[in-house]
Amino acid sequence: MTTLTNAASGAIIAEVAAVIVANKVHLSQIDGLIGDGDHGVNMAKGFGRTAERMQGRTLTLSEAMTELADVLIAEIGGSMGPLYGMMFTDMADSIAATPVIDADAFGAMLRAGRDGVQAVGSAEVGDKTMLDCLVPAVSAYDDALAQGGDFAAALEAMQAAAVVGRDSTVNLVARVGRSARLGERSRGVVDAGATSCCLILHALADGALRRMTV
Amino acid sequence: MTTLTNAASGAIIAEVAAVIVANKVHLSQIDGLIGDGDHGVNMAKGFGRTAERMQGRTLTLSEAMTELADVLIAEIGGSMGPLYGMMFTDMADSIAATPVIDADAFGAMLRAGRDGVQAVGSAEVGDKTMLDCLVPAVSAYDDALAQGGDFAAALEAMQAAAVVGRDSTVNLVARVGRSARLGERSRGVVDAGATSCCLILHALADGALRRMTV
Amino acid sequence: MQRFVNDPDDIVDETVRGFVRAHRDLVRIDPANPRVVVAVSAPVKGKVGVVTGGGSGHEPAFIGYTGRNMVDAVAVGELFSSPTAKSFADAIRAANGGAGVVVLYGNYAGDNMNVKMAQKLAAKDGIEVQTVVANDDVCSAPATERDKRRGVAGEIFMWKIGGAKAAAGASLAEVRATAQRAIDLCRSVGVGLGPCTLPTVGHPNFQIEPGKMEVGIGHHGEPGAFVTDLRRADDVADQMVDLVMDDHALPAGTEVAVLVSGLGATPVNELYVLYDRIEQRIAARGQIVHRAYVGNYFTSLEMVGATLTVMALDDEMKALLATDTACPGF
Amino acid sequence: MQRFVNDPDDIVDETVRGFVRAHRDLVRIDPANPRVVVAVSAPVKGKVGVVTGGGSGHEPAFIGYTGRNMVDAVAVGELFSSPTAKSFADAIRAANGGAGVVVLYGNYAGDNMNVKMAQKLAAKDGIEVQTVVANDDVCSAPATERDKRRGVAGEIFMWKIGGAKAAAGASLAEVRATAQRAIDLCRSVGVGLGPCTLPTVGHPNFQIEPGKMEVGIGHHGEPGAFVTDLRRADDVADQMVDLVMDDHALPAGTEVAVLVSGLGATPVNELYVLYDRIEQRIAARGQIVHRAYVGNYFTSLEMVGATLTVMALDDEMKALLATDTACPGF
Ligand SMILES: Nc1ncnc2c1ncn2[C@@H]1O[C@H](COP(=O)(O)OP(=O)(O)O)[C@@H](O)[C@H]1O
Ligand SMILES: Nc1ncnc2c1ncn2[C@@H]1O[C@H](COP(=O)(O)OP(=O)(O)O)[C@@H](O)[C@H]1O
Ligand SMILES: [Mg+2]
Ligand SMILES: [Mg+2]
Ligand SMILES: [Mg+2]
Ligand SMILES: [Mg+2]
Repeated sequence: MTTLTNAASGAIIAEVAAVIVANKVHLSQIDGLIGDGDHGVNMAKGFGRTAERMQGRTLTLSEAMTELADVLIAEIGGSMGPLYGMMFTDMADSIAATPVIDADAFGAMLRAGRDGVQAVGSAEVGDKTMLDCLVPAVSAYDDALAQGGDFAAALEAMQAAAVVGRDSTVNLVARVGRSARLGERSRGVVDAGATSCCLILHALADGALRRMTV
Repeated sequence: MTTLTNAASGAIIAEVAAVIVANKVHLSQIDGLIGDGDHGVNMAKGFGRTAERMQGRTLTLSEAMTELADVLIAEIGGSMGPLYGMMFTDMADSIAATPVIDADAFGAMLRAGRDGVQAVGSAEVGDKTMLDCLVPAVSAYDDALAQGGDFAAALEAMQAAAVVGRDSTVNLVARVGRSARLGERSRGVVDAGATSCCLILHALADGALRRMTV
Repeated sequence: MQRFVNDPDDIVDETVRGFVRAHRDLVRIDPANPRVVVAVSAPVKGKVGVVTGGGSGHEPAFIGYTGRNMVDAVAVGELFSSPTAKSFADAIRAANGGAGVVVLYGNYAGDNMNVKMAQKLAAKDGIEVQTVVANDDVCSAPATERDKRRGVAGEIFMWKIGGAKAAAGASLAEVRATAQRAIDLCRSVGVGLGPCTLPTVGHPNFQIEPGKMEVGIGHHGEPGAFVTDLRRADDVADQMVDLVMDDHALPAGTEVAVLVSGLGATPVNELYVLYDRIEQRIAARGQIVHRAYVGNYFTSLEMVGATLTVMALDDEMKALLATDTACPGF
Repeated sequence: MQRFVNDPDDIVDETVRGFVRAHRDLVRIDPANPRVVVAVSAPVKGKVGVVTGGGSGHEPAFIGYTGRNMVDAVAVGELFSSPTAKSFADAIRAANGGAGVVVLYGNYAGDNMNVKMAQKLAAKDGIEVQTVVANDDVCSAPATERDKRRGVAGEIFMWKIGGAKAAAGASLAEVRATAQRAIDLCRSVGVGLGPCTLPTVGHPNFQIEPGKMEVGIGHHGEPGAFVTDLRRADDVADQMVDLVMDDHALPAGTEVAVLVSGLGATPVNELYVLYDRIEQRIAARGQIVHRAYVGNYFTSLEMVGATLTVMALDDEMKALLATDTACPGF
């Protein structure tokens, strides 16, 4: 059975952080169209700081996620702090006691993260938020497994669905968050949080795919 | 001897006021070039109110001047209140006990007004103020009399000198008042106070000339 | 940008530092967290702690209302952005005198989330936390959905009343209930005439055309009820009073406290011009102004505009409002 | 113009009316003159009356400093224009408790003339009047011509000290001497980043190019010492401190009171950013901040910018500064 070693996978979070930092300007630009233009700054600050603090240390995947969540919750604030903070807290908690992460454990972790975001943010699919990426991506992962796919196939299904989910926000009208002020005028532009969420899910899956052992 | 009856000359002040009110926009425009653009407004308010309050009443020249001075001092404030206020107070006081005003009494009245402005404002000829009109105009009146001219000739000499004095401010740099802030940049424009002073002296002389009896 | 700023990323830290330097007789920085401002008097043993927090750029709110018989500790966020859950939690700890802590904050998504999380963190330390969410901004949602309304300058009355009630030795439940009643008695409206710019962003966060005004605007430029022609100050004042008082629907003869705050760049004399008419309009509608506050109490950087808050009073509220307080914001 | 205004000609009357409505616990309008604001406590029999006055548009100055143990009566002028001699005289009469009246005002041509005339009018009523002319603005003339310098926000300290001294029962000569000493101990500087517009005029009264600042600007846009590039807030703060403290030349260890006022449209948080550095710079130069005031204390309509005032203290000044006062401006 294909699995991921928790102890050997902490660096995945450093890779996720590197992707976010590399997309700082891009994310802020998107947020600038219908938000306040700081999403890249907020995200890069939280993820970048975590990467710095992880340097030279060997962390498990769950430890690294906790580290990231702590920075988000303690140092970022706004909406991103609690939303991604709870996502990574709940993902970390879900695998904290799991040295070897199989496809089911990984799926449980994803569902925990999704539920964490929904619990703290009370938004729904269709509100033009990161949930429009996260929810279908997690479902696609589950569906792939249910349909007999393996761990890798499920991760790839998740990545594909994340892109579709992110792009689905273009035609939505924002109902929560800062862009909601624009009403109809928020249509036609991709959501910043959905974009960062898609980047995170991709990097997470890529990191897992690279580290899988049979 | 040519004289002016104090009792019959109060309406001169109404005529002076009418000239000021008619030049409200003009005076403010001039003040707007190197000042704060309110000279016409300030002047029209004070002179116009006086004219309204004089309506239907018969005042002596000294009473009318006191009325004007009181409005300026009590209701206008700024710099114009005290400057023209003291000018007309001191002019009124100088002729208050003079039922029949001859050329000498009129000259004494003019000098009292000039001294009043200088006492309260402490400005000098050359500072680019109303004094650049008032001081040479009063001197021209005195000189004309000293050189044997009659009352009418002296008034006309005053009018001519007032114009020259007003125009002399064009090439001056403001050293007092609001325009002083501009330093060299205040050169090239006529002074608003000198312009209103010239209008006042002209209307005063015209009113006197029309009312003279031999 | 014609601003006094160093690195725009440092503006909040420098503001807090300068604030605590200037008002060290009343406030200090939490040694555990540079984004928490604490009253020098706090914590008071046996007293219910009073906490608030919110994004920066609204000075003197929120930090300015820290002090004696007022708010005990304030969590400070980035400009127009909620403080972290940790800062709210640290503020709760700093305010905790052993009798529980009430968090009196405004209804914004980020604040709701961060306070919720802070509450959990504080619970781990055994601190009982209750909350009141201010929602006094009448134009931000219809009266039927009051829980969706934003919190604005009415929060100042909520803090003053809550702070006074706590100082009087009331229990956590009592302080919560009284602060809740205070904000329930408040209605506010904002009118925007010009936008503001986040120094980190560099361009205005919205636009208002010359000659127009946005009625019902929020403290971060959230859209108002409508954009219309900017009319005479008396008409604007009437409209503000009517929006607030129609929603309030108070019995004739009710005494009220009124707070008119500039949004940042409106000259103080214009606030008095508005107030002159506001009081007359309130009187014409049958209510009586018991006490008024006019000034820059809750701003939005250099936004041009003003807010009106009307709080209905009864004897208890009047007494609590009269409680002697000391804080930099008043 | 994005303003709350009715007829621009009425703005001053409406401001005064709104002000007195809002603060009727502290102030009233002189029944003899709608352009005179009087403390409800005034006149106090046997106490020296304290009067000030000046143009409008600087709110909360001048009217906001009327109150208990502060200024007894204020003469109110048009926007940026001196009050009438009659208003100064009526303010003197309203403040007169039989022990003489001190007029504490700023060094402007119009005010000098109108106060001089008011003094004569009051003398006719048998009221002894003495005056102190504030001249704390260091950039408005060289130190050798201090009598030519304008009066700016240092006036607030002059009023507070003069008001406290009078409240303590001092004689007219003593109050005058103490207020004179207070302003002699003050030095101020203003930095302008953007102009303001008189509503009656309709266009800005001067221009400051983006990216530039006018160091030494006056309260009506009077020209500064120089126009230069707008630099980082810390550099601006250092420059303001140095201009003020070089002129001051105080011995090391001198305690000072500091007042940082916004000019109208500068957000409050920027004032704290400036203050954060100002206090450090003052300390680095060897003086000690005893007390600080940061906020919109003396504005110029919606001018963008700030002023710094530093007052040297001794034991008497510290005690007078600590005197309990009640006025809308603090
Ligand atoms: N309640 C919510 N639930 C989930 N995501 C949300 C919620 N509110 C906002 N978001 C996401 O947050 C993103 C904006 O993040 P960011 O710009 O960092 O914060 P802010 O809006 O405070 O400036 C939005 O694009 C949206 O995807
Ligand atoms: N000290 C002074 N002595 C004589 N005239 C003066 C003095 N100061 C100013 N003025 C005159 O006042 C005029 C401006 O008047 P006005 O615009 O009504 O007042 P303000 O400058 O207060 O707006 C100037 O043009 C100048 O002639
Ligand atoms: Mg933001
Ligand atoms: Mg954003
Ligand atoms: Mg003027
Ligand atoms: Mg003028």
